[in-house]
Amino acid sequence: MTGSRKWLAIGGIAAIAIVASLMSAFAGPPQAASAPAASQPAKETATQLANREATGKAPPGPWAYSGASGYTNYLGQGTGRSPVQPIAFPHPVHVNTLKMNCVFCHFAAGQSPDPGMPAVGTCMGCHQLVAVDRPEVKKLADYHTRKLPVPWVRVHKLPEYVRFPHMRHINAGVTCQSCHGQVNNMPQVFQYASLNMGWCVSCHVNGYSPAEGLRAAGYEPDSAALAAPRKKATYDCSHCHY
Amino acid sequence: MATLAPPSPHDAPHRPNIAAAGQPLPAIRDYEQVDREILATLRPTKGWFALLLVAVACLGLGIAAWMYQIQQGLGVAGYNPPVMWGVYIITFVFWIGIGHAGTLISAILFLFRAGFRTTIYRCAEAMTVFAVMTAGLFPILHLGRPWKFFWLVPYPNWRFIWPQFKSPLVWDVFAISTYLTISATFLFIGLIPDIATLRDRERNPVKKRILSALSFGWRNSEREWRHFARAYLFLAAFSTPLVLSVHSVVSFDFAMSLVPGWHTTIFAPYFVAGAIFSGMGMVFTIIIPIRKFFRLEHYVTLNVMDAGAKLTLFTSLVVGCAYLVEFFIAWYGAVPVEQDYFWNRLFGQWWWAAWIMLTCNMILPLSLFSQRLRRNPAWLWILSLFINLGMWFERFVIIVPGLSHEYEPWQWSGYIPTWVDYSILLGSFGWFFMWFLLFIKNLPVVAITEVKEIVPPKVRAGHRHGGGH
Amino acid sequence: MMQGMLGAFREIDAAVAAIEDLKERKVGAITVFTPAPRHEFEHALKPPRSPVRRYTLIGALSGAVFGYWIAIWASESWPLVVGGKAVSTWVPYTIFSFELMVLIGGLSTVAGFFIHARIPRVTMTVGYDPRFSAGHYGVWVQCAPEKLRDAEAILRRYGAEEVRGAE
Amino acid sequence: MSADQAGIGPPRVGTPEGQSPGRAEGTVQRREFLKVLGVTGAATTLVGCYSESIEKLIPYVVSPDNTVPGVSNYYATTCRECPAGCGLLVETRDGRAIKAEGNPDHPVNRGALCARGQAGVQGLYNPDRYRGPMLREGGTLVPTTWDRAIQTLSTKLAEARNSGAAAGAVFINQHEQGSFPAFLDQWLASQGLPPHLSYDAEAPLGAIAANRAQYGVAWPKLDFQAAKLVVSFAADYLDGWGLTVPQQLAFAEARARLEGAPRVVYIGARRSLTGLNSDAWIPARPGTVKSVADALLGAITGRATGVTLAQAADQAGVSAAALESLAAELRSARPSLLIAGGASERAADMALTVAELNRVLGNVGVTVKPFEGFLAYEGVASQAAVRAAAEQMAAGRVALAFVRGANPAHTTPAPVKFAEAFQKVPFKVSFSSYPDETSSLCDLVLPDHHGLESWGDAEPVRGTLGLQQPVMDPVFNTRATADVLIAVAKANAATAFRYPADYRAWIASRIGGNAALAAALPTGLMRGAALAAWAPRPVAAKSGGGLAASAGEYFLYAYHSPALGDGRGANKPWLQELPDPVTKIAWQTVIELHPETAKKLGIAEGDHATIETGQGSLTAPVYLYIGLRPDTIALATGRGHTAYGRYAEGCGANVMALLPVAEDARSGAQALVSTKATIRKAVGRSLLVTTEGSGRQHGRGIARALTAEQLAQGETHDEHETFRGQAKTEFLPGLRSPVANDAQGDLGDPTSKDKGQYDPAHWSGAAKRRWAMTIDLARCTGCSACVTACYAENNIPTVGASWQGPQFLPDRTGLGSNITRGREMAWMRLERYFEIDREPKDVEFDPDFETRLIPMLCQHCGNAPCEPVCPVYATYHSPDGLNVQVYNRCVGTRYCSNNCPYKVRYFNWFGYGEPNRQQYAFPEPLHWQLNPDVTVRAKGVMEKCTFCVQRIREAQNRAKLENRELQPDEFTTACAQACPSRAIVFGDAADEKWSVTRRIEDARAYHVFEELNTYTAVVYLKKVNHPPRAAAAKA
Repeated sequence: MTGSRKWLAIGGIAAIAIVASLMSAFAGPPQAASAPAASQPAKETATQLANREATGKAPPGPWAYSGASGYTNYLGQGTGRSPVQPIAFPHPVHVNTLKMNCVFCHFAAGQSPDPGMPAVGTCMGCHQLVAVDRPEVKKLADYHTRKLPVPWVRVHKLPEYVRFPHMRHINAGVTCQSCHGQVNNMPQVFQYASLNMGWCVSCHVNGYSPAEGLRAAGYEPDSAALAAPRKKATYDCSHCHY
Repeated sequence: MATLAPPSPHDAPHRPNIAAAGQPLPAIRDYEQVDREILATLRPTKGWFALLLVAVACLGLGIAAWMYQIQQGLGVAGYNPPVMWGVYIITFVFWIGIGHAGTLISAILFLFRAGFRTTIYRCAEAMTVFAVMTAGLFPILHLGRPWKFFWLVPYPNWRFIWPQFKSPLVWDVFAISTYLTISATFLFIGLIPDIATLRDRERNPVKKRILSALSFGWRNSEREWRHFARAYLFLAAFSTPLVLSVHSVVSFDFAMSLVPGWHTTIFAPYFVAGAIFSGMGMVFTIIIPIRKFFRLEHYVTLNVMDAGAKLTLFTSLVVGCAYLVEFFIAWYGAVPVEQDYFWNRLFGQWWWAAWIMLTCNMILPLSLFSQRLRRNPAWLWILSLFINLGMWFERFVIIVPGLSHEYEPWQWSGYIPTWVDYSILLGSFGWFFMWFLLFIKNLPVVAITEVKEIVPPKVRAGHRHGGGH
Repeated sequence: MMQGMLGAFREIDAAVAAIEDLKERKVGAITVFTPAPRHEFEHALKPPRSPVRRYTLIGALSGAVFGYWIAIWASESWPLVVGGKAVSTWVPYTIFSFELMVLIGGLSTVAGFFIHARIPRVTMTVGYDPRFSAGHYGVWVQCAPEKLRDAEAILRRYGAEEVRGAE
Repeated sequence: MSADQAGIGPPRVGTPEGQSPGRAEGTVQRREFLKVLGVTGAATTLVGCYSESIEKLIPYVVSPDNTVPGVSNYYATTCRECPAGCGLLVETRDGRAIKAEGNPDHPVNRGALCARGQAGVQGLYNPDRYRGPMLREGGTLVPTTWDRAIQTLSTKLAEARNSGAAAGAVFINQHEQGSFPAFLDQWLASQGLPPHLSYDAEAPLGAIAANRAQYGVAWPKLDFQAAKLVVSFAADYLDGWGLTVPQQLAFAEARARLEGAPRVVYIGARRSLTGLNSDAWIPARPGTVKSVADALLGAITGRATGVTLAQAADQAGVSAAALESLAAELRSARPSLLIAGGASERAADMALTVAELNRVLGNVGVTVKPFEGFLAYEGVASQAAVRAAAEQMAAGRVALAFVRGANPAHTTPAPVKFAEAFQKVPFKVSFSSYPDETSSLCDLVLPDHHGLESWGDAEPVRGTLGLQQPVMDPVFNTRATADVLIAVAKANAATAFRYPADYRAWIASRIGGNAALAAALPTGLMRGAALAAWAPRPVAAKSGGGLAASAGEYFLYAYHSPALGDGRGANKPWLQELPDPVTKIAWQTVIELHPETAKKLGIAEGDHATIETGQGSLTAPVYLYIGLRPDTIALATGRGHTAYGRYAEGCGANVMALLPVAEDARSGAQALVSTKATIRKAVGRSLLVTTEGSGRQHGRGIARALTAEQLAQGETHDEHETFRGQAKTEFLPGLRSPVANDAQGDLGDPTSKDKGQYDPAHWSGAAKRRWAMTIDLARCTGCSACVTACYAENNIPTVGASWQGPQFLPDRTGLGSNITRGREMAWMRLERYFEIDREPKDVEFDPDFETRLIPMLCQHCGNAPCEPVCPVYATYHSPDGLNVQVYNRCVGTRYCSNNCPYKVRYFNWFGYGEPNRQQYAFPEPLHWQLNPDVTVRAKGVMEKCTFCVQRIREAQNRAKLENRELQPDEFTTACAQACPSRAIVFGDAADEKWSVTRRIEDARAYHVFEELNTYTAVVYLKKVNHPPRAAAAKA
C-alpha cells in the first residue's frame, strides 16, 4: 500500500512539473524561447575556471539563483557566463600593465546611463602604431578599414524593463569592480554578479560600503574609506522600473 | 425466527415511499441491502461512457481556446474596456457559488442534525469539490499573464517582494485554496469507511489493492469510529464558518471597489444566500437523474426532495429580497451615479439580462410554495436548470453593467463575448462533469455507512432494538 | 504472541450483551468491529474521550497567529503605500488569520484522527473479517491461552453466528 | 565642424555633422549600422521576464565628438508638415531621431507643436517609403541606382530641350516657404523649363487673395488678444485653416484673459472645432456667408450693399435677431477681429467684404496686423493653375512632368481627371518619398529626403530665417531633391558652373558661409531673408455653375480634416488613430448628418448611406452630428487613398470624388462647398471607429464652466461642489494633498514614528516633492496635440489598423479593429461633451448648445483607488506623489482599471510591442522612433500615464550630475510641452517656486470626482463662457 501511495505522489509531482513547463513556455515574448541558449555554456567552462583562478574570486553560489539573470539559467545567462568575443581583448594588459583607467575607453560611464563602448577609431588611435603585428590587432585594423563596428558580445545585461543609470553609481563612488568584478584580471570577461533584483536591492537597502568597494577593486581601503558610512539608496520601484 | 422476511431486491423500490415516524427510509431493511443496492450503482453503463465522452470533448474545446488565448493575448476574448472583467469572472463566481450548497448540506445540516441530508450529502460534497476545482481555474485563466499567477502566492523569492495583502484578490487566493483543501479533506474522510466496504466486496485484485490503499487499512473497529466521529465533527464545525467566509470574500472583490452597483455593504450575505441558492439548483440538476437512473428513489425519497425544495425556496426569497433592497438603497442613497446604474440595469442597456435574472431567481422558485410541485421531481429538475441559468446571469448583471456604465460617461461601453469566452465556459462544464462522472462510477454516491447508521440494526427475537433512543 | 477469540454476531443486542459479560469476567482486551458506528457499543465499552480536539485547538491557534504574522511581516518588509492606507492594516489581515486558522486547524484535526485511529495501517490485523463491513458485528477478545475457552463459551452463549480462534 | 561651435547656443543643441559612423562611406553601412542599433534600441525596451536574448554591443566606428551614448542631443530645424514653417527641436538618441518638439525661441510656434508636426517622425520612419530610386521598366517600377536615375533624367531633359517641348513641361511642387522654390525656379529656367507650380490643396486661397488685394501680404497677423469680439466667417482657424499653431497660441492667450477675453462668434454651416470653441454659432446656410457679411457691412456703415440683415437672415436660414444683435455687438465692441474663411466659390469676395468690415470698424493695424504677418503662403499657386496644367496634359501638350511632395491625383476633384491626364504625359518624374497615387504613376521616382533629413531654410516672418538641417543620416537610400537637381545641372557643362557642391553649400553661400551657418544652427534661427520665388501666374478660373444651381436637396459641405489635412497625414498611424477633435472618429470616413435629417431619412448612426452629386457617388457610414445644419451633409477630406502605404490604403473614402470643378473666380481656389447632393440609405452598417462612449456629462461635473460675469462676481462654485446625499462641504481650491504623505494614512500622521521613504525628513528627500498638473479649460481648445505628443513620448502603440485584431476567427475586424471594442491606448484622451441632456439621435436642431473639451489622463490620486486592489504591488504610490505602474510586475488582473473612476488605465490586449506578431504596432523602421527611456509594454500588462516619469528621473539625474537641486519649471511633460494653447502646466506642487502651485491656487480650480475623495494631483481650471451681454445680465 505504501508503494502505491508513493506512485500517486510521484504522478502528482510529474503532472505539476508538466503544467509548470507549459506555462513557462508561453512566458514572455516568444523570441525569448529562441534565445541562443546553445551558444552559452551551461556549466563552467575552462575559460571561466581560468578567470576565477585569475581573480581568485568565486562567483556567488546557487543561493544567488534568479529567474531573470542569476546563476546561469536556461537561457545560458547569469553569473559566470563568459562568451567568446570577436576580438580577444586583454583587459589585464591595458589596465594592469598600461595602467589605463576604465573610463578612458568606457568614457560615458560617469556622465550617462550608458557606459559607452569605445569606438573602433578610439582603439585605432593607439593601434595605428602600437602592436600592429599582433593577430588580434590585425582583426581590429581590418574592422577599421572596412568601416565596420566590432560586434562585441554583451556580457552584463539587465532585463529591458530595468533602468540602470551608470553615472549615478559612478559619481556616488561605487567602484566598477563592485558589480563587474576585477575585469582587470579577467583574460576573458565573465559575468561577475548575479544582477538579479535581490542583489541590487540588498545594496540599496543595506547601503554600499566604500571600504568593501575598494577591497572588491583590489585596493586596501584607506582610513577615510574605512571611516565612511554605508551609502544607502532608494528602494522606490519607480526609480528603476518605468 | 426473524419476524420479517428478508426483502428481495426486486420489491424494494416498489414499497410505498413515504416517511414513517422514526423511520426515514422505510424501504431499507438491512445492511446487506444497502451494500447490494449502492454497489450496484457502480457498474459502468453505455450511457455513462457517452456522457463522459461529451464532457471530455467540451473540456478539449475549452483547453484549445485557452491555449489560443495565451498565445494571442486576452484580446481574443470579448472584453470591451472599461468592461475589464467578463465571462471568466462571472463563471468563476458561478462555480464558487455552486460549491456552497454542498458544504451547506454536508457540514451545516450535519451540525443541525437534519436527517434528510444523509442520502444526498455525498453527492453534494463531491459537487462542491469539483465545482471549486473548476472555479479555481478562472482567476488564473483571466490573467493577462497567466504564467505569472504564482506571484499572488506569498513565497520567499529573490526579488524580496511579496503579494499586496490588502488586495481582495489575494484574499481570494487564500479563501479558495483553503476552501478547496478543507472540502476535499472532508469529502475524503467521509469516504474512508465506504472505501473499506468497497474493498471488502471487491473481487478484482488490482482494484482491491488500490481500494486498500485509499481506505488506509480501515477496519471498522470501534476505536477508529470513535476518533472518526470527532474528526468529522470538527471538520464540519470548520467548514460551516468557512463556507460563509469564502463567498463573503468573493463578494469583497466587488464590494471593496467603488464601481457603482458593486460598492454595497449588502454583498456578503447576498452572495452567500445566492451561492447556496445556486448550489441547491445544481444539486437538483445532478441528484434527480442519479436518483432515477441509479434506482435510488427509496434512498433519495420525496421527503428529501421536499426538504431540499423548501431550502431552495427560502434562499430564493432571501436573494429576491436582496435584489429589492439594492434598488431601495440606490433610491434612498440618492447618489446619482448609483441611480443611473440601476435604471440602466433594469430598463436601459441591460434590461434583458436583468429580467432573465429576476424571472429565474425570484419568480419561478415561488412555485415551490406548492407541495405538489415540491414533490414533483420532473418540475424540480426543470426549475433547477432555470436556477442555474438565472444565477449565471445574476453574476453577469452584477459585473458587466456596473463596469460598462461607470462614473465617466465618455468611457461607457457595451460587452459582447466572443467564441473564445463561450468555448472556455463550455470547457468548464466539461471539466466539472468529467470529474463528477468519474466519481459516481468509482465511489458510492450515497454514503453507505451513514445510511446504515439510520437503518435499525437486527436484534434478537423478542427484544426491542436499542436504536433510536 | 497474539492469541484470541473472534465472534461474529448478526444481532446487535447479542453482541452488546456478550461484550458486557466479557468485560465483567475480565477475559481480555476487546475490540469491536461494526459496519456503522452504534452508540450501544460505546455504552458497553465506556472508552476514554477522543483527544483529537486538542490537535484541532493547537492547529487552529497557530494558524490564526501565522495568518496575521505573514501578512504584517510581508507588508513591513518592503513598505509601499497603496491608496493612502497604512502599510499594515490589521482589519483585512483578519481574513488571512481566519483562513489559515481553518486550514491548519482542519489539517491538524485529520492528523490527530490518523494518529489516534492508528491509520494508515499497512496490514490487516488478525481478527478482522470482511463481513464486518457488511452486516455483522465482530467481537475480538485478545486473551491469555488459558482463557480462550471461557471467551469462546461466552461468545457462543450470546448466540454468535460463528466463533473462531486465531493465532 | 561641430567642434568649433560646441559652445554656441543652448547646451546639448548642435548639429549632427560627423555624428554618424562611417559617413564617408556609402549609405549601405550607415543603414546597416542604424538597423542594428535600431533593433537593439527597440529590443532594449521590451518588457517580459524571460525576454532577454543575448545581444551584441555595437560601438561607433568613428566616435562623434559631441554625443554621449544614452544621452539625447537636440537639433534645431524647421517643420515641413505644413507651410507654416514652425521651428523644431528634434531629440536624437544614438543617431536616431526619436521625438520632434517645438523650438521655444521660434517666433511662429514658441515651443508648441501641433499633432501633424509631432507625427513628422512617422513620415521619416514610414515603413512604406521608397527604399531608393525607381525606374519604370516594362510597366512596373523597379529599383535602380542613383547614377542611372540621374543619367536618365538628364537625357530626358536634353531631349525635351532639343525637341523644344521643354517650354510645355510642368513641375508641381508641394508649396513650401524658404529659398527652395526660388532655387527650383532658377534651375528650371536654366533647363529651359517654365517656373513650377507651388501647390497646396489646403491653402485658404480666397482669404490669401483678399489679403493680397487689401494689404499686399498673403497673411496678416491676427491679434486675438487685442480684440473684444472675434467673428469668424466660416474661418476654422483652430482646425488647420491657415497657420494653426500661432493662431491657437494667440487665441488661447486671448481666452486666458478670462473676464477681459473676447467673445467669439462663428458663422458657418458646420460647427467645426473653431465653432465649438466659440460662444455663439450662427448656422448660415452654405454659400450664404457672403451675403451675411454684406448685410452686416450694410447695417454697420449704412451703405446699400444689396442685402439687408433681414434678407440675409432669410437667405442664410438663421434668425434675423441673431444677426441684429451681432451687428449691435460689432458696433459696440471695439476693437473686434473679423476673420474670413470658407471655401465657397465666392470666398475671395466674401473675404474682401470682411476686410472692408475690419477697415470700417477700425481693426486694421489693431487686431489685423498686415506688417507683422506670416510669409507662409507667399508664392502659393492657385488650384486652378493645377487644373489648367492637367488640361494641358490631357491635351497632350506636356512632354515632361515633375511632381514633388504634392499628391494632386488624390487632392484634385474627380472631374479634373488628373490621373488620366497625368498618364498622357510621355515622361513623368516624381520626387515623392512615398508611393502615393501620383508617384506610383510616374516613370522615374527620385525619392526625396524627409524634411528631417535635409537642408533648407524658411522665412516664417519677415526678416527671420529659420534653418532646416538634417537631424540624422538618411533612413533609406534617398537624396534631397535639391542635390539631385544640382547633380543634373552638373551633368550639363552649360549649367554646371552655377552650382556649388551641394545644396547645403548653396544655402551656406547665401547666408554668409559655413561659419555663419554653423553659428546659426544651434538655435536654427538667424536674421535674413529667403529668396523670393516668382509670383504665381494667374489662371482663368472655372465655375461649377454655382451652388444654388446644382441639383439635390442637401448641401454638400466638404472640409479639410484637422489631423490628416488634404490626405498627406493618412500614412502616419498616429494621425489615423487620433480621433477627429469634433467627431471623435478615427481610421474612418463618415458622412455627418444632423439627427433630424437622419430621422427623416430613416438612417440610424452607423448605417451606410450613399451620397450622389452630378460628379459621382460615395458610400460611407453615417455619424450623427448636432453641430450641423439639417439641410447639410458634411464630409472630411484626407482618407480614401488607393495608394500611399499600408496605413492609408483602403481606409475611408475620398470626398473629392463628389466635387465639381468649381473655382473662386478671384483666387482660383477650388471650392469645397460648391454643390448640392442627394443622400439615401444604403445596405449594410458598420461600427463607428469612435472613442466616444456618451457625449453627455449626465451631471457628473467632469468639465465645468463659469460665465465671465460669475467669475467677475467671484461666484466660482457650481452645483458640483455640493452633491446630493451628503452634507454640504465647502471645497477649497487647490491641491488637496500638497505633499505625498498628506494623503498617506498613518504615514501622514505626524505621531507615527517610521514613515520610511514617505517621511519628508527621509534622507532621499523624495517625499518633499508632489508632482502635479493643472489644465486650464479656458485655454484648452481640444486640438489634441497633447494626445499625439503622448504617443510619441511614451511608445504608445496604435491599435486601429485592420490587421491588429485576433489572428483567426477574428471578431469586428476591419478598420479600427480594436478601437471598435474601446481598446484604444491613448494615455491622454480628449473628451468632448455637449451640454445637452438628450442622446444624439433625438436632438432637434438648435444652434445654441455649449461644448466642453477636457483632456483626461491619469489623475495620480493621493488616495488612488487602483492601488489597494492590485495583488502584486504593480501599482502603488511613490513618495513623490506619482501613481506608479510597474509594467514588469503586472500580472494583468485588470482590477485597477475596474476601480479607476477616471478610466485612464489601458490594457495590452495583444502583443502590440512584440515584433514577431501581426498586431505589432511599430513595423521596421517605425520602431526606430521608440523612446529608449520608456519600456515598450508586452501583451497582458496594464499601462497608463506616468506623468512622464522618465523625464522626471532624467531631470533629477542631470541635476545630481551637475550637483544641484532641480530648478523650478526645469522640465515638463510631453503633453504640456506640445500644447499650443499652453493649457497644461506640470510641476512640483509642494514647492511654491514652481508655476504649477500658482495655477493650483486659482479660484477656478477643481478636482474631477472630488466626492470620491481621491485627492487627485491633476487640477482643472474651469472653462469661462462669454454669453451675449443681454443673456449674461439675466444670468
